[in-house]
Amino acid sequence: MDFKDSLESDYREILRSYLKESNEIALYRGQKFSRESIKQQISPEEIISLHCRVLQDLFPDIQKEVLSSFDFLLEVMMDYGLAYQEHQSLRDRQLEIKSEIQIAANVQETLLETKIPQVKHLDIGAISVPAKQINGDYHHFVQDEESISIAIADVIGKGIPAALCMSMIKYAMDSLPESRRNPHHVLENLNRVVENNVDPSMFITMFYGVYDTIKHIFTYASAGHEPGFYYNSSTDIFEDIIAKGLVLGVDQDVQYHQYEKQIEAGDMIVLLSDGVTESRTEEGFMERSVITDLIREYRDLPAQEMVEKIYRNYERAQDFQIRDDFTLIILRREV
Amino acid sequence: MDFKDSLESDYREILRSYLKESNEIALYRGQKFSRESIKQQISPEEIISLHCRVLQDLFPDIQKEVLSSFDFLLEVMMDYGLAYQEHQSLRDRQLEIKSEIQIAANVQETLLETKIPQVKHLDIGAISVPAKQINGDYHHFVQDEESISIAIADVIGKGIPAALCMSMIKYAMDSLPESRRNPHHVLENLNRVVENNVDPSMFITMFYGVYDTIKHIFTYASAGHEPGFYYNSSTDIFEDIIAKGLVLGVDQDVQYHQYEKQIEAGDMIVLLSDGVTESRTEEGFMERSVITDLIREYRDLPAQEMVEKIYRNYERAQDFQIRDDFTLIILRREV
Amino acid sequence: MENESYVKIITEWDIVAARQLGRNVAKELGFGTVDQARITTAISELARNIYLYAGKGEMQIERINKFGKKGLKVIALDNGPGIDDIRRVMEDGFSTSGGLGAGLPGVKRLMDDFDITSSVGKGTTIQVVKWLR
Amino acid sequence: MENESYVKIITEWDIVAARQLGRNVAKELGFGTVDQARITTAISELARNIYLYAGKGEMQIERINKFGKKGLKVIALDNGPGIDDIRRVMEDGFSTSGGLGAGLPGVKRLMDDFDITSSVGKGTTIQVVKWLR
Ligand SMILES: [Mn+2]
Ligand SMILES: [Mn+2]
Ligand SMILES: [Mn+2]
Ligand SMILES: [Mn+2]
Repeated sequence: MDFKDSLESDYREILRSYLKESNEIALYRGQKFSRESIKQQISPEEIISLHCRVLQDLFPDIQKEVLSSFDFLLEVMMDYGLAYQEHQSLRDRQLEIKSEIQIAANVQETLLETKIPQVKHLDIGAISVPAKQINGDYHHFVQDEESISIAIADVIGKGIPAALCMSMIKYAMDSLPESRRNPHHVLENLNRVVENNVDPSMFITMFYGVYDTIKHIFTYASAGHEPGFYYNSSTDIFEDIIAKGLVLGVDQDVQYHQYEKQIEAGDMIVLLSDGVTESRTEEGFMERSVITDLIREYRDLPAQEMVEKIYRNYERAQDFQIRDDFTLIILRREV
Repeated sequence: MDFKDSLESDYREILRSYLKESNEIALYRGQKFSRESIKQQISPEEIISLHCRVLQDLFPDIQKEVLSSFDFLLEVMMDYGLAYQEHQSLRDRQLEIKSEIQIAANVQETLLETKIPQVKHLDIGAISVPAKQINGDYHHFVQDEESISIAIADVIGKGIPAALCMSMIKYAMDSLPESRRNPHHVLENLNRVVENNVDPSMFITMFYGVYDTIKHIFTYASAGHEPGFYYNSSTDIFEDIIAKGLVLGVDQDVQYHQYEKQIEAGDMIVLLSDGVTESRTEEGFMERSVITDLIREYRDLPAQEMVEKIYRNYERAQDFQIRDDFTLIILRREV
Repeated sequence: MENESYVKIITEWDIVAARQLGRNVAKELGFGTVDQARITTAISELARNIYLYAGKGEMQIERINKFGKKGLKVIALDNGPGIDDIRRVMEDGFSTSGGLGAGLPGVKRLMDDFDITSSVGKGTTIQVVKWLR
Repeated sequence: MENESYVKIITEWDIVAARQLGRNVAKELGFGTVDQARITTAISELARNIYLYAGKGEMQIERINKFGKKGLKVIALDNGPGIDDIRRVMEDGFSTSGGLGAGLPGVKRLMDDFDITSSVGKGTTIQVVKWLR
């Protein structure tokens, strides 16, 4: 005998025991009954009708009006029943969309995959975690013979639209290999691509740098991107990597300044997205100094462990509710 | 006095009138009450409690056990109440995702936008309609001095993941301008891009053709794409544009055959995605001849009107439930 | 036909009349209380749609018998503006939760069979059936 | 403290005991029937989580008074495996509709305040409050 068949007799039995002993055990059994009936997709109006039938059965002398009041209650419960059924259908659709977005996230991951360069005397760590399923931050390494280039970008906006933009950035970058060593050229080119192709309501911030692995000079330019840090190991001081430049996609003809920095042994370059620094906690915004303090705390660890530890710290401080995509890259010159 | 305040008195009044006259008017009022209470986010367990209070009020001599049976009913209704509240939250989240996808669809539209070439003696019409919000079909025209090239592609899979793939195809195409006049080169290049960048579970079918606007020769190649039609106006016969080739993304080293066709005045080239031909109707699959019959029926119209009329027909035949993205391109040599 | 009844929908009271007729027929056919309420809610919704969007129309309630199965069929007819995008109105709208009532997806859920034809400027016909189990 | 009571959760019967205790305190504090049922359902869910996932633990029920507002506070404590991904368990799961009960999002909805701390391998503490209106 399955649940639907035994529905009425179960309900009568539990209700009778409740009325007799009026104890918590019967109510607990009532709750279990309810879970089972939800699982069996019994609507709430059916529960009302069931209750009425069982009452009639338990109290043959029940007032006629009380019984007919249930017809009314049933009518009132009808729309609740419909909302409840819509719930089932919305839930199914939601699961479908969720899995679709998950597939998209996987596709994006494959598309944007980047390998951390393995270079003698350089230790590089990188982490990028989406706030929702799909990442609107982008970072990419390219390793050439005497240099590595590092791109980090953030679409204003999150989720799916950002993902579409990011795949554009990736292919635009793939198609400009000749000018790759000149950060300002890279940004000027990408700026035109974004300006031509993207809705005017969308902006992208981007930082692009080239690290000369022979001379240890870091050459960079920025399109309105959150400034990173330069850590001077001899003075133990962090300074902002300041680079002025308009965000991508606003004005076709922007020119970007290009900056240079000599990197010494023990120094670090820290690149990040604003998700790292503009995090809100219960006490207000997180200070940029929170990040530099953490870097200092973990500076003896390998770069990859550093960025991972910092992310764990951050996640906890955010109460596990991440509001923006988080990307952090640390590059240290070892010798 | 707002709804929540008057809740109990309204309910009592309607219930009393129902019990007195037992007519449909009171039940109709009950339904209206229920809609209002849903709007005010009153949960079903509150309705049960309300009903019990009102009964007690209307029948002071009601059996004690009947009253306490409502405590039990309330307990059973609790989980329904929770499901109902989860419904509200799912609905809000769904609306949010919906609008996010809509933004993505707009971004994609801007990204993939293509202008129908205006060429003397050629009449071109194109339509592409997504099954869901985001289009997994792609088509693109490029107009050069003595030729136009036409790409049409379909990702296996729909929705967001397909959209990400499509933006890749677009940028890959943008970066191969030199070889654009050789369809087999275009497909071989794209095949490598897809193979390198896309999850092995994803495939793309693609047709690429170049129309020489001086010699009226159509040169084309296909990567497993649904065959189009060639309409010979002198014989009034449609023939399939057959071109063999593996879908993109399976094997790095595929070579594609290239075909040629001389196009005469009045002839038409019809390119499409499988959404046009593999449509299911209540009577089973749609035949390819359904499309050629429609083209013949509308052949005196301008190409753009033709494709739009055909789409309307199709939509109706599908009972307004489109299961796959629909893309149809018609090119007619006029003189 | 003796097994067919009509209600013209012109005022809001006619919605109540259609409900009453539907409930009576459902009861006579032997539907249980919950199914009676479902049929009535569906009728109420269809009649209300006519009243609100078409101005006027007609509800037909029929007893049907097919392969020995008995059922109740409701036809809602109007010559109103018609529905342009049927795809959209059959989507799980959010009408229920907004207190706007069942909507057509709700009507479809309440009944067993559902069929709609509509043309813009000409009107809409909706047929629904509930089978007796 | 006189305004605090404990129930150890070891067997399924202890869930019932925790419910009973919570309902009594809620009644004494003057909560209405619907709120009594909500508090009890929340307690039931928290106790059941301990029983199912941690094996054993403790439920504390307190009367509280803050700025003149009275309330009932429930603390569910265990030294079980802890929750690795709190972000995920607080998502609107689909537990309700699957007949799996309220889940933590449900508990949060039933009560006014909700707080959770958990560390993997050490256990979980959940505190919830319902205020008397
Ligand atoms: Mn962003
Ligand atoms: Mn950001
Ligand atoms: Mn497709
Ligand atoms: Mn297709």
